[in-house]
Amino acid sequence: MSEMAAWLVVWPVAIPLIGAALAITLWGRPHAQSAVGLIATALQLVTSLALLGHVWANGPVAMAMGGWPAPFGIAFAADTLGAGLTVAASAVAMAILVYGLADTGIEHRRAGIVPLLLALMMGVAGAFLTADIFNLYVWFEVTLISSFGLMVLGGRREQLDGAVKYAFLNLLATTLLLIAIALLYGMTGTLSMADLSGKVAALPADAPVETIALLFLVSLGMKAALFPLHFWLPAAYHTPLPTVSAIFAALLTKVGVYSLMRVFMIVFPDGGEIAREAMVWVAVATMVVGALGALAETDIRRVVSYTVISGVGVMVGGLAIGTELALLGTTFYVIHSIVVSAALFMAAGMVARTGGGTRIADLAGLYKGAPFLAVAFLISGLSLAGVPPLAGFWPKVYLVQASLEAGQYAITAGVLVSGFLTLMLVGRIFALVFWREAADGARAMAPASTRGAPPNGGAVLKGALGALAALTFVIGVYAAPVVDMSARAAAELLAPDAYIEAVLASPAQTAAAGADGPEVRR
Amino acid sequence: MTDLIGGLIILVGAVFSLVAGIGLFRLPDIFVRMHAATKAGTLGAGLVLVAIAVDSQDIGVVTRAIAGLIFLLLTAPVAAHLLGRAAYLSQAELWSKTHIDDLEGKYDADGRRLAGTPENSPRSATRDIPNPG
Amino acid sequence: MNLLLVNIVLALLWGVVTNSFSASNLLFGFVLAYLCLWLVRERFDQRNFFRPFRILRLAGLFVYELVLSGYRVARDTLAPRMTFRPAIVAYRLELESEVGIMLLANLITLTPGTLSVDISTDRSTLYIHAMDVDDPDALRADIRNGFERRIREALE
Amino acid sequence: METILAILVGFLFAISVYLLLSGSLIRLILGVFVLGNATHLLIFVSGRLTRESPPLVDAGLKVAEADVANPLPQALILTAIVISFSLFAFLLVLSYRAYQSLDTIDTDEMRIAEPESDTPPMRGRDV
Amino acid sequence: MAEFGALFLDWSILFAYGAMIVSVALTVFRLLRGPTPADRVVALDMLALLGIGFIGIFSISTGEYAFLDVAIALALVGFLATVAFARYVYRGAIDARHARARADTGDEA
Amino acid sequence: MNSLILRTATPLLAGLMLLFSIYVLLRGHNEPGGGFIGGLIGASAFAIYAIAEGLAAARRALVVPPIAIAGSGLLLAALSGVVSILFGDAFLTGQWWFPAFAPDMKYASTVVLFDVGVYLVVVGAISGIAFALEERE
Amino acid sequence: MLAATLAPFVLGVCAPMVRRVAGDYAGWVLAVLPAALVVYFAQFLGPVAGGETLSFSTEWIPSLGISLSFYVDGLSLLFALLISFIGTFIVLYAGAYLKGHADLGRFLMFLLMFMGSMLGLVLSDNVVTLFVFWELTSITSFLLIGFNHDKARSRRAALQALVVTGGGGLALLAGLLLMAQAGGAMELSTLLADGDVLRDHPWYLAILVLVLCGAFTKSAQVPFHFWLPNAMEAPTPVSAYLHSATMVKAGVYLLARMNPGLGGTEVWHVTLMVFGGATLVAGALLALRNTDLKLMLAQTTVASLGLLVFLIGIGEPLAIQAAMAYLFAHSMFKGALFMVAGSVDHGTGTRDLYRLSGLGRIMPFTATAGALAALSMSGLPPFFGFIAKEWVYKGTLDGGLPLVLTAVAITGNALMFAVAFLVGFKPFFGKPGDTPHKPHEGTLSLWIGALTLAVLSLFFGLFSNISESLFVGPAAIAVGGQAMAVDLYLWGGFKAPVVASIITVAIGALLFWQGRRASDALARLIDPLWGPDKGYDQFMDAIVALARSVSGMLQTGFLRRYMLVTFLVLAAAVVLPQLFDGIGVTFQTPPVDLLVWSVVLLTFGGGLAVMIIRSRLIAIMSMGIMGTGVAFVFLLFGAPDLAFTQLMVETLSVVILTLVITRLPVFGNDHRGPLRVTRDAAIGVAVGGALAALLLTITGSPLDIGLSTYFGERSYTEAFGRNIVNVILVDFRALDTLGEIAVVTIAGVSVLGLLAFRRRESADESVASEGEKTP
Ligand code: NA
Ligand code: NA
Repeated sequence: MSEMAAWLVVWPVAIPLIGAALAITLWGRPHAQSAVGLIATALQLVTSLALLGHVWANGPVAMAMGGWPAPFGIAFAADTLGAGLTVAASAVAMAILVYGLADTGIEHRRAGIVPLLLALMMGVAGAFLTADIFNLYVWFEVTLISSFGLMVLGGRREQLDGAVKYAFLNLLATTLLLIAIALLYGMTGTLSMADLSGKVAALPADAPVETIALLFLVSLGMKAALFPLHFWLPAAYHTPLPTVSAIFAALLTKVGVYSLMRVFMIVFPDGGEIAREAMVWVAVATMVVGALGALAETDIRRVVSYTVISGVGVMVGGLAIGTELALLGTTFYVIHSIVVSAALFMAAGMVARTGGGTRIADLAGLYKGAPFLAVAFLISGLSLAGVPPLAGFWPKVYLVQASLEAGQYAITAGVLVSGFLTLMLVGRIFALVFWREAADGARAMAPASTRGAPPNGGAVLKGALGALAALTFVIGVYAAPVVDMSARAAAELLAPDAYIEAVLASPAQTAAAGADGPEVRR
Repeated sequence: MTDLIGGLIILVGAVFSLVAGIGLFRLPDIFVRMHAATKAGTLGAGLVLVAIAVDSQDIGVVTRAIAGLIFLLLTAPVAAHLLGRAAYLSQAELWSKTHIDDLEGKYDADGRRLAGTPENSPRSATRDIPNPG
Repeated sequence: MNLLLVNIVLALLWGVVTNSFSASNLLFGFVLAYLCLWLVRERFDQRNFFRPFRILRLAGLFVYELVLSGYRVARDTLAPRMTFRPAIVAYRLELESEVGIMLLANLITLTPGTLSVDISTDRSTLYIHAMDVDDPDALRADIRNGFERRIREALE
Repeated sequence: METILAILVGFLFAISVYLLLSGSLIRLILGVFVLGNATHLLIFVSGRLTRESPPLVDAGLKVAEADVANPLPQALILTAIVISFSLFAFLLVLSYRAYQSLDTIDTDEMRIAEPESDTPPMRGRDV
Repeated sequence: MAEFGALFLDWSILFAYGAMIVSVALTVFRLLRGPTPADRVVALDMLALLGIGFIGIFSISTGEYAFLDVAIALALVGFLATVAFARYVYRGAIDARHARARADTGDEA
Repeated sequence: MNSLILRTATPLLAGLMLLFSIYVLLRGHNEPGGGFIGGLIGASAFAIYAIAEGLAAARRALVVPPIAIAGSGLLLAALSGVVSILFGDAFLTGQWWFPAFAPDMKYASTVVLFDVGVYLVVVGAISGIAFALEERE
Repeated sequence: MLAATLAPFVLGVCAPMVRRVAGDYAGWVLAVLPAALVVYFAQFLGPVAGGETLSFSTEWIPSLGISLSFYVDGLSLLFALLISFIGTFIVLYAGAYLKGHADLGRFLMFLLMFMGSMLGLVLSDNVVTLFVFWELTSITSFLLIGFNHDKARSRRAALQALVVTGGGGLALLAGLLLMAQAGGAMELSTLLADGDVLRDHPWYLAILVLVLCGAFTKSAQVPFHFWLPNAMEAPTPVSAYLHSATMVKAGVYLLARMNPGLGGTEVWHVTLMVFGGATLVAGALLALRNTDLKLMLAQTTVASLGLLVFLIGIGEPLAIQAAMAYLFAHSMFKGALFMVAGSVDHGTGTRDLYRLSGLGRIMPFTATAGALAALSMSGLPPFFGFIAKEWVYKGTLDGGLPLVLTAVAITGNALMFAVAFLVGFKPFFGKPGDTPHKPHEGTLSLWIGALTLAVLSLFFGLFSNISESLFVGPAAIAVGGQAMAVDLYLWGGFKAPVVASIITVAIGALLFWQGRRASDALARLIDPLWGPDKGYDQFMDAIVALARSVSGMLQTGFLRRYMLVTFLVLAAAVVLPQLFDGIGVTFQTPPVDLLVWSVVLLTFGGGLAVMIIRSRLIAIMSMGIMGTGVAFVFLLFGAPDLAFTQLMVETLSVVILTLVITRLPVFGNDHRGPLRVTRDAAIGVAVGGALAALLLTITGSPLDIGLSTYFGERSYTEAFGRNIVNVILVDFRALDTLGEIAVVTIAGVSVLGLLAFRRRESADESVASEGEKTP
């Protein structure tokens, strides 16, 4: 493996990092920041695509940072799962950034929305690509603090209220993760996930592995918004700018889910039985609670927030089953959910913009008034409900199939019931917000002029939303690449030898060093 | 020999630290207590720094110890001034045996301006001391 | 001129601290010190800088007073009965420079039984809390002839 | 020695939980602070304890002595401390802003984002 | 002589530790007791000084002069903390005076 | 806070603190210290300066917005990690130069640059936060 | 074949454009495609009639065996032809029916997409592909029913259809996947080739129930029959196409398709006959009860679907033939009648049976179509409907079946006879009634379809050989899964079926004569009853109410509740496993170490004070003391860097906290009563205790410090630093530090963002208050 290829693992993180740093250095110059943001996200997308291509052709790739081999140094490693999710995340981030630059006012850009978004992307990509569990914690924190900053941009009262709940609960979650990592280190003496893989298995029988696994489930489950640790999400996701909600919904919980997959497939491939058993029921409850929550809500943004939760249940359900087919479904669902959650929040933002509010009871007439929005919303919503041939359909099929195969009928039922409730929900929202006419008791769609048209025109917003809606359609119709990718990811998760080998053997040229070298180390 | 000197300095410093603690504990009002803290406390800490300097016999350590000492000596009175002023403004009670208070009435209503005394050698305003017993 | 001096001293200090007097290290120290001074440049604009001998004399006086001070405080603190008589005394300043006033106030605080509480807004008067005062004028005279004079000698 | 520190850690966790369960923002902040300290100590103890020998390669040596304290947890804690501090600062300012805007530091009274429904909700059948 | 010196140093250190612990206890009493906020700040400032002394002695007893820098840093930030607290008390006093002054004029009006 | 004593003492104190902070930063590789601690001391210096001299003076002293300093520190740290690509090494691989005129010098390396980045980040971010809190008295 | 299926989708997307270009002729332009499809499918008639089956397959997701495979046999071909043939006329009809409507293009788009979905559904061989198209029909139907979206009733009907058929669809998905797993294949042709594999599988019952859920909801079987009449809110072309001729038959199609694999068991027979029979009777009664033309037709559609299910349930060859014959007949006459009803509505402005009369002369083509179709529906010779009905009776009277089956069939058919005459004749005879519009005949497009279908009903009756050999026969063979002799004829002698037909006609005529009275009587009888339509509302209300109560219980809006649950979960996670597995802690009496003890005590005390003290100043200071205590712990145990950092950080935290708290007027009282205090303390003790125990357990075993040894060996030699901790931070694990400083920087940015908007907000407030003052 050439050194340059290994750098591909670094760029998806380094580029947004440099972009964020540059944008912050350019403080007070929003236009320059926007340019930096666009270039950085584009480059991130390009490099992560290149990474995925490389991984697809050559198998997992890793780089030991600083040339210190894992488990001593920190290694970044990309297998199909990590690279694929990085691609999905950066593609969606690109759309969201474009949307955000058109949707937000200059004051938000002055307050640093671009560097915050870039930092969030850095954190997310870092979490997807790191092979070191403490480093994972660091990326969680990067993501978290950026999300804090994004959450409060605008400083409206409900934002601050939501942010208080969001911040304290999420801080607790990452702290619990840190505790779990520390205790794991205290047992095994190592931090590299590849190294942990063997060391955890080799622990004596009386080591409290079960408890540690549960601790990981609690902390990562909280990040992923698993029932009953999901409260922070509905408390806050609906309050920030639509752009921010979109990227949150697309990425934050997925990082939790992804980490659950990594931790339970690589660190605790065996063991953690209690945690796995708990995961089944927690997943089912999450699906149902999320779907019911969405049905109960009267604010369209909160509805969308809750659908994120039920999606998390579905993903974790697949992980709990743990078979290849189930992991395929989970991986596919993660990618699907990244796209569609972003699209739905963007749509909700545009609904608020054109409809003059977010209360479902007040909204009406958008089918006539905003047909493009209606179509995009419907496609995204139906994809969420798992209606074929949209992207959400396939993971549902695989998860139902996998749960039937594995005899996990509770998960089958959960997936189907939550799908049903979501379908009902999407139809209902569509009927109320889009179909219903103003005469039926709801507020008339106010003329766009009273609400201030987006600074860059609605075309950009439509373009970004349309791109994601089209993406969920294309992934659904032309599913084979994503399925193949998810299948490969699932297989690699179940047999992570190549990943582990790549991590532990990453730098070939470490030893060629010495204090006596006159100029350059290594 | 350096051990002996160092030990001695430490001993003295420890005594001052103890004195400061006792002073803080039993002295009657905040201003008086501040005397103990700023003088004995600073001396206590400062002497330990000197002891390090003596003990180490390393020019780098000595320099740093002296730098630290200078810093302590610079900051302690500044801090005492800030605290003393704040205490006076917040109307901390003066010990009953405080017999002169030239500050009385010198701060303006909201406490932001402090008037000076007109003469070169002002006559101190004697405070009424309540009769003990 | 003075700033340059300070800068050089700081660079030398740097050499001491980093344990290396090589030219490159000293140059580096100089640059560093320059940057540090530059950051706080506003306060240095019109400042007369120190005169070494008088400063040393002042320092000597100060150390002497400090030790005395420690002793007196210890005595007052540890005495079983508190017989001292505190007072807040106004002291009319003759010093005019800010540095001088600051120095005086600080030295007063660090020495026996006195503590600078505040300076009047017009910089004319220093208010001193004294731990044990019988005659405020004696206290004033001590300061006038001791620290204030030495400081004037050192700075003005 | 681990025993006494483990008990201290447990005690600090208990305190932070108790504080975090209160409804007052300031107490929550104090709870977060205590939680951070407890966690850092936990990492420290997890890495086992060594008295008084910092992980330095002493002058004249090329390799650290065998009995120095375990440096890795220390580095991890340093990272964690810095991160906790940053988050703490943010939380603090957030709480202040929340107080400014919401006029309360009692989280029970923070009901803007999740208000109690003021209008009769739509029925399921309504479309 | 050298032996005695070392022994003396050890005993001094032990005494210093003891003195400081006692002093800390007394200072904490003042911190809790008050009565004015300024008293508590003085106590806190004193604790920082005791901490400097403690680290210094620890540095001597272990021979790790590296700790000296910790002591210096404590001096620096201790001062910062004291300034901050002093300002806190000062502000409180100013605000109280302000309120009182306003109340007085209000009564007159 | 309007105090002549504090104001007059501050330049000296802040200068000392800044010097000490840089000393701690550069010495960190061999003894306790480093960019983070140094940065905190530096930030404390600016905090004191701001308290004593007022916010405007402190901002003037820093010339650029503090947060931009933090950004440039982050940039420096990131770039010092990326530079190793030119030498065919992995990300964040330390590159050391031992110049002929001062073969003992241990400061010419990307590792130290990285630590300087840390220092700048901490100074910038912490002062930025403190200044922002100080605003609108 | 794939192209044929997808073409309607592609054209559908273009429909709005076509509309824009072709204007009112869009219908004509677009109808070319279905017409072409008819021709395309017709080419298979010969081979299929000759017993061939054809397969077409394109890979979709090859790695998982999902392909776009199509399978043409008698059954799928019959459906495909009906769909494209009727579709041709429907597209024409729609173009005229919605002439000038702003959304005609959109309508035609949905319609064509529906056509494609339906074709895909009946032609798919792969279970997943089948399901894909199945769901697509639900979605397109949702959009079509809701076409008149400004009416609340339309929206309700659309959502209802979506909920019912979508819910059934999910069950079907599970059933299909279960079936695929049980049979070990994804292709229906493989799965159904040997039905015993499925029938003997332990999952058979589950598969059956799930598949039936799908079929019954789609084909509006009792108790899911209510959505279909409601769906009549859609424009008539939709009713004619989706809700009579095609989509609602998807369920029937599914049952027919599955018959070789799932049919033949007792439970299959009984279930289908019971539900089908009940649907037949209920639908017929409801049809008679109504007076709206479309509703009456809709209810008879329900009844007919019931009859079809009923016949498939019987499962004997004759019944199968009857089912296929009836299906064929029904598609023609019902399609025609719906279009007639639509034309009448279009021409008069009303569909109320008792306001319509005497239209025959004004609308001659429509009347002719109506009459012919009604005759076929009523089962009179020589229409194909007669043959179908005869075969129904043949099927029920087949040797050995209980007579009650025939009775059910007669009841249903008699009712439908009455309805047929009411709908097909009543409006066209007698004196012209009083209608909202002045009645007029529609354009060619409006009647050509109905007339063609009606005439074909007659044609296929007269030329029963054609229908037998090309349509019904091959379909029946496909459904039966076995070779069978199919021989359709009009007159087979005066046998039992003819008797049954006579009884049917007699009762039917009576009902027609007493139509109004029967309707009123039924209304009195039925209307007060609770029905599933009301049940649907209650279900929706209940599910939303349930959602609200669940959500309200969980998402209370109180942070401390969230914290409480979180900590309870945490406590459970760390306490329970340790309790069950036993705590592996070995307590060692700690050595007496004055420094450690006093530092720990200081930390303890500071922590305790933070918790209990009510003065904010002291609490903050205690926090500082606690932090200092921790720093000293670090110092004592050889971590000067940590102590250094901890001291700095703790002090700065205190400073910032002071800076902030100065502005908060209150400390915030701890409102907790003694009960809550106890509870919270208990949770705290549980969490803290469990973590301490865990920590002790872990530290009880030796730690592998290989990593640290590595660092110690290389710190100076390779990384040129003596401070190992710092070298770890800036070199060995520099990436952590990079992330960490990113956190610091972003924290700064976030705080700035947080504070940037406070001035703005107050400005907003002042603007708002000014606005209030001067409205
Ligand atoms: Na360090
Ligand atoms: Na089929």
